[in-house]
Amino acid sequence: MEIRVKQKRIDEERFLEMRKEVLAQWPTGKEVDLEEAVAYQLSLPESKNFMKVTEKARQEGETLIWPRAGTPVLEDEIALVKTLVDAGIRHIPVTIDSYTRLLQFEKAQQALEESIKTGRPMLNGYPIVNHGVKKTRKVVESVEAAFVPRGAGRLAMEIALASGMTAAGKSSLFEFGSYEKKTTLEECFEHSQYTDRLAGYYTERGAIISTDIHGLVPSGVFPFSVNIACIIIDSLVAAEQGVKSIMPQTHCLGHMAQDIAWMRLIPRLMREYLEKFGYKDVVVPGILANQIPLFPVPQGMGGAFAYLNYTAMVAALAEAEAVFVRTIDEGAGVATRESHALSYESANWILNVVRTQKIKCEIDGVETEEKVTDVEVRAILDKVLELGDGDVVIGSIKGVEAGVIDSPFSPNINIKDKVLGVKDVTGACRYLEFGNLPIPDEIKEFHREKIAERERAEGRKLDYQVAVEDLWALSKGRIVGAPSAS
Amino acid sequence: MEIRVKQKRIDEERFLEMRKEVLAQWPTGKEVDLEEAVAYQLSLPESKNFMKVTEKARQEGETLIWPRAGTPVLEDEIALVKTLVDAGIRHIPVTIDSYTRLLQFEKAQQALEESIKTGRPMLNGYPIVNHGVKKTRKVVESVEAAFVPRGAGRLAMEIALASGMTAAGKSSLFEFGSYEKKTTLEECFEHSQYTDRLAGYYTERGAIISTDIHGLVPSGVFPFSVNIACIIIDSLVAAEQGVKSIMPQTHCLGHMAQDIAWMRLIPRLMREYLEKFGYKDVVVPGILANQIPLFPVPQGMGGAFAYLNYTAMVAALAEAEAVFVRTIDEGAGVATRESHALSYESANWILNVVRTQKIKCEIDGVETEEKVTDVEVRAILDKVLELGDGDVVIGSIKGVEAGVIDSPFSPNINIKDKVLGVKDVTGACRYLEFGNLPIPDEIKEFHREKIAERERAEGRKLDYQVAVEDLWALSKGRIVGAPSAS
Amino acid sequence: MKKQATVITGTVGMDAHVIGTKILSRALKDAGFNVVELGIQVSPEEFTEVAKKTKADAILMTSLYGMAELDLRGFKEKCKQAGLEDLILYIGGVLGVGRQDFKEVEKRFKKLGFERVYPPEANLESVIEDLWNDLRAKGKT
Amino acid sequence: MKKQATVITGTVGMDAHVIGTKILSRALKDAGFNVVELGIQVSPEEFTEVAKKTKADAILMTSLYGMAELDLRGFKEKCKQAGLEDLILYIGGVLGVGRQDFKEVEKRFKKLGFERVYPPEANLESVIEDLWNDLRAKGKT
Ligand code: B12
Ligand code: B12
Repeated sequence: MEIRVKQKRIDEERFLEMRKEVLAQWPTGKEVDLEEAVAYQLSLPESKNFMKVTEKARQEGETLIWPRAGTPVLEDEIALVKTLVDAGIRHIPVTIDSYTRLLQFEKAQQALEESIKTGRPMLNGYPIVNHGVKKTRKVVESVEAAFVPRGAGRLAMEIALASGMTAAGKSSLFEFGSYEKKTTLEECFEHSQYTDRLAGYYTERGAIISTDIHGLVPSGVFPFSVNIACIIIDSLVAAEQGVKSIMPQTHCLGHMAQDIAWMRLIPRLMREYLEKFGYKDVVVPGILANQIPLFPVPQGMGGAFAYLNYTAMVAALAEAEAVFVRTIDEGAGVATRESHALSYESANWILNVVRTQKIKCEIDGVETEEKVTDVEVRAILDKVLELGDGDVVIGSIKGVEAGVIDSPFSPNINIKDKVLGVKDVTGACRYLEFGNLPIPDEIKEFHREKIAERERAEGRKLDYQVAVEDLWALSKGRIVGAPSAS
Repeated sequence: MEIRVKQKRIDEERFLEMRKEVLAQWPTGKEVDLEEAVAYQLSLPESKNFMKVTEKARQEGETLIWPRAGTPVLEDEIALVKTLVDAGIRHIPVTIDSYTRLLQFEKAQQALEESIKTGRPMLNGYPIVNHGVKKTRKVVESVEAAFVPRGAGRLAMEIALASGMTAAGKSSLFEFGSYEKKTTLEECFEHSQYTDRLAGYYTERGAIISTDIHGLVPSGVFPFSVNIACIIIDSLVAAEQGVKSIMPQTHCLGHMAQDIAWMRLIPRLMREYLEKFGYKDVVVPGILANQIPLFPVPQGMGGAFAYLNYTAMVAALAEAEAVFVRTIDEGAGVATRESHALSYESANWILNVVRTQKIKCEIDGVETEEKVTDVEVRAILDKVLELGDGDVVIGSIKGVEAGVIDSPFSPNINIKDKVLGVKDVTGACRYLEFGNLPIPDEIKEFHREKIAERERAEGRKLDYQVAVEDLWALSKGRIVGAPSAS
Repeated sequence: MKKQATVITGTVGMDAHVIGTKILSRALKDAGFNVVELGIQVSPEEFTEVAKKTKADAILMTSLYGMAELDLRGFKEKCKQAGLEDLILYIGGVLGVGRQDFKEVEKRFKKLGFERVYPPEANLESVIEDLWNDLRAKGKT
Repeated sequence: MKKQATVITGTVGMDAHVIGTKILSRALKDAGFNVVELGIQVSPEEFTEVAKKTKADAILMTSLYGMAELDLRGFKEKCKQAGLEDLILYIGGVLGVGRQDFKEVEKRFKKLGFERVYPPEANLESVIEDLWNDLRAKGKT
């Protein structure tokens, strides 16, 4: 099999050619005039620039809340972002609906019209392509905050950036591992090289567009090393295309020592690898802690608040720059405006009270978790680079084929799914099945011991069933799963 | 002034004389037959014994929730305790209404009858004296949990213990400093020597009755050293009367390092002083962390949950055996059953998730706070013992007169109220006015520096107004007060 | 210069919650009132007696513990008997046991003779503003 | 021995939430069904085609992303056209955008031809129990 795509900047001419095609996908593409858009970006205040808002939070010792904000009707979207900003929000991630994500603009249009007509939102996000630049600028201009589109494809990204959004949360491996069924990683790289290049284009002209990078799959109970390797790969890919500000997302899977270890490790390793590959002027403005494990119903209000408060607490203790907390409606569906306000009021209470104290704390185990994960990530990256002969893009594509990059519960049929994670007695995530992950033997031994310890404690073998129980744990008020779980 | 009361065990004969008077205060006194009551206590399972339940929590690494449970009508009270136990509660503090606390049994009777008639609770607690032993045993027998009366006077305590409650939360200094207006400390000592002696009487016969000790005044923003000195004094008083199990209550005032330092310091100092005065077989089964600062309205639901979850989090990180969290209704009035269930579901989520991880953490500042408070407490106790010529009771009485024991915002006119506390830049409580507290100079200097630091940071003098702002801080989602506060 | 008004503060009945009444008293003093601070656990009779003795213009009563209604039965009549029809009566705090509909609470206490009824989130600046207005309306300043 | 029933699983439309359908599929396999696992983003047409081809007894469709109603317009008719009147249709997940009254949701999807509709807290053991019952009732086992 011949691999077309490489770790190489798209050249200007080709890029401008590609853009024509992309902008032709839907009539609103015509609203994008790149030079005018750059000028518009340059006219925006710092409070709308994702990187600057994040860096300010870092300097002031604050943890910002990432909400989730996407509803189809323009007026509702504006009302929603206003509610959020009133609740103290300064980063606004705009969820784009699933039809738009998959380029079904026609369907999105119908559903948008129907949502307007019936007053019932028929789309699970904001159909940014259908709304286009002029309307989306109204959203951006309605409040003082930095906007980040979520799940934007190429045309969606064109419109988002031209509308004054200042981050481009799109990463190849995440798209590949979490949203796609048959698409290959190669295709995903092609797409995000485009969006990264677009961000680079703005950046070179002084309008710094950040990108946030997520990993591979938010699969819940699974050690984070594969995701971290993927975050680093995607950063290198973005940096090659000229992106100068990259924000990693980590997953808060519930175990404090692990979650904090990962928050510390990721920016450190990212900087190291970016440096190593010569991307010396790339800024990592902060870390975003993302509350990942399921928040399924049944989740009583009490548990829902506790869960989001706990995530805020861990992020605050880790001094993360931002935290993506779920709302109390997470298990029920897209949150109402009231749920947003209430949930962030709650999380902000924790964040303000904890961060003002400037707490420095050393939690036993953080060091070990950081070291173990560090070794795992390097082993995966080494193998990827070896497979790619130094080219991280090629290496990743081959790595997925070889199961060197793997994950359980991915929707993509191109992912091997030969691995599995479970929790240990204290609720930390451990590998139960390593598949072909190139984890060194002594680290494998470490995981096996932890697994054996829980097996002894519970007097049973850990298996797939237990992995499913563990998946439900936090939503049932526990950190380790229990047999009764459905 | 001649001081009648001393640190000396009430002798048996006089005690039995006194009991006759006490039991004659209300007809239900006749229901108490001490020997039968001891036998009844001995027949109860360990799950109803306060000390044993607490020690089990300690061994199993759990933090138990203290709810608050007191409603006038018997059937409602039973329904309430069932709700609590269903929510995982194993300590049940029964709030006694204010009329009963102040021996107004006649008024309590009328209000009880009216509550039954109108279906609207007219009393703010459970009128234990009016209900008597037989009815209260129904409450105790209705669930598997250990009961603790709150605010029981002498007759109320007789009835509580005869009904199978296994702790006697009554301490002289707390009654004196928090509930009384003109009563002298001497009178309060007389009262609690009686109730402590009663607990001692049961204990000597094998039915271990614990007592929990609270301090002087839950006055919010005020360093905890005076309260700790009072906890130690009241433990010595209880121990002298034969109490063998004493549970201290600390206040969680919001600053993590301080709250944790106090949780560590209190049992350590208690054991040291009990030992020093020869009470070598007294057990301190654990520490109860009490969420003290106001929870006033306006407290949105989001803030209410955050506040109680934060307290649960701090207690869990400190590995406290029990935590007294407020319900989301705290600012609004006595909680409904639903609010109880929801609030404890939330706190239990945090407690389970955190305690299972067996987190060991070192928070910067804990050591300093512990040391500072240690010096302060010893200085106060030294002075008290000096004033009493070695008698802690006499010394305390003189200490209050001299302002060696003092507090702001006490209702008791016998307390000097020459002291004041405010917060420093990180939200820790500091002395703003020392009054006559015998705090050593270098420690005073420490407080003054912290105050000066905040004054510099805010560009204003700290004064009474700021103390009031700080009082409202947590209920407004901040740890340090802000000028806009009402 | 306007006449210094005399006002009485304290918690009624068996209520021991002193913080609110202390803060309120201090705020009233700072605003220039002559404050007779009775502290906690003041009986209705004591309130009216002191009001007569001090020729007070207003009572600002506090109750948090939920049993104020019981404590204040027949209070209006007692005031009338004591010839205190003109006295301005305010009450504030948590005025019932458990969550209450404030409108209901207000009605109940207005019936008991109180001119104004405040929830615990009452802003003291506007309370004092109200008090000035009411005093002025009754020609007391 | 009873005949092994064939069932189809997958998420409909553009839905990428795979975890639920994977867990469901595994549970069905463990319970002895012959499971045709289509994964995510299965169009209604694909479901009916595969059902015909495999002579399936039931489809257990998943949707979490909130847009199932749009995806399934006219689904009942399609089934009929394909001669699949006898096919048992279940659907589970988050079946609308935002908090919903489940009774309403159930009604909506029953109209679309689904025999049973489940919320995300559905217990898989009782789901499989229901399925056995329905298969038996239709004489399929
Ligand atoms: C993990 C997750 C993701 C992952 C998915 C990873 C993957 N590929 O699977 C990622 C990050 C990719 C993602 C993306 C999106 N998501 Co999402 N996601 C979730 C989350 C957190 C968990 C879902 C889950 O895995 N549950 C666990 C499984 C085991 O439960 P389950 O699927 O319900 O299945 C159980 C039962 O329902 C039952 N069951 C399942 N199917 C069937 C069928 C039958 C017949 C029966 C009987 C039973 C049954 O069995 C299962 C086991 O018990 C939920 C919120 C939550 N619940 O916590 C949101 C949620 C589903 N996502 C949501 C949305 C909006 C999106 C996005 C549009 C935007 C976004 N938020 O990023 C995209 C859409 C992508 C797409 N095209 O579909 C919304 C849906 C809103 C709505 N319906 O109103 C939710 C509810 C979050 C929210 N409140 O906003 N998401
Ligand atoms: C601190 C406290 C205590 C301390 C009191 C220390 C002391 N001596 O002051 C202690 C521990 C002793 C205590 C005891 C009890 N308490 Co208590 N306590 C509280 C708590 C936490 C704070 C009260 C407070 O100080 N607020 C701060 C002050 C500044 O606010 P405030 O008093 O409302 O005053 C402000 C305004 O209302 C206004 N204001 C006050 N008065 C007036 C008057 C007028 C005319 C106006 C205009 C304005 C005004 O100005 C103030 C400044 O803004 C509240 C719950 C809460 N809110 O968080 C429960 C609470 C008041 N207590 C309660 C109860 C039941 C009790 C006890 C019966 C049992 C118990 N829980 O221990 C005993 C009763 C003792 C007794 N005899 O009264 C209940 C009352 C229930 C109800 N009404 O339905 C509450 C609401 C808690 C609860 N939800 O159960 N308590």
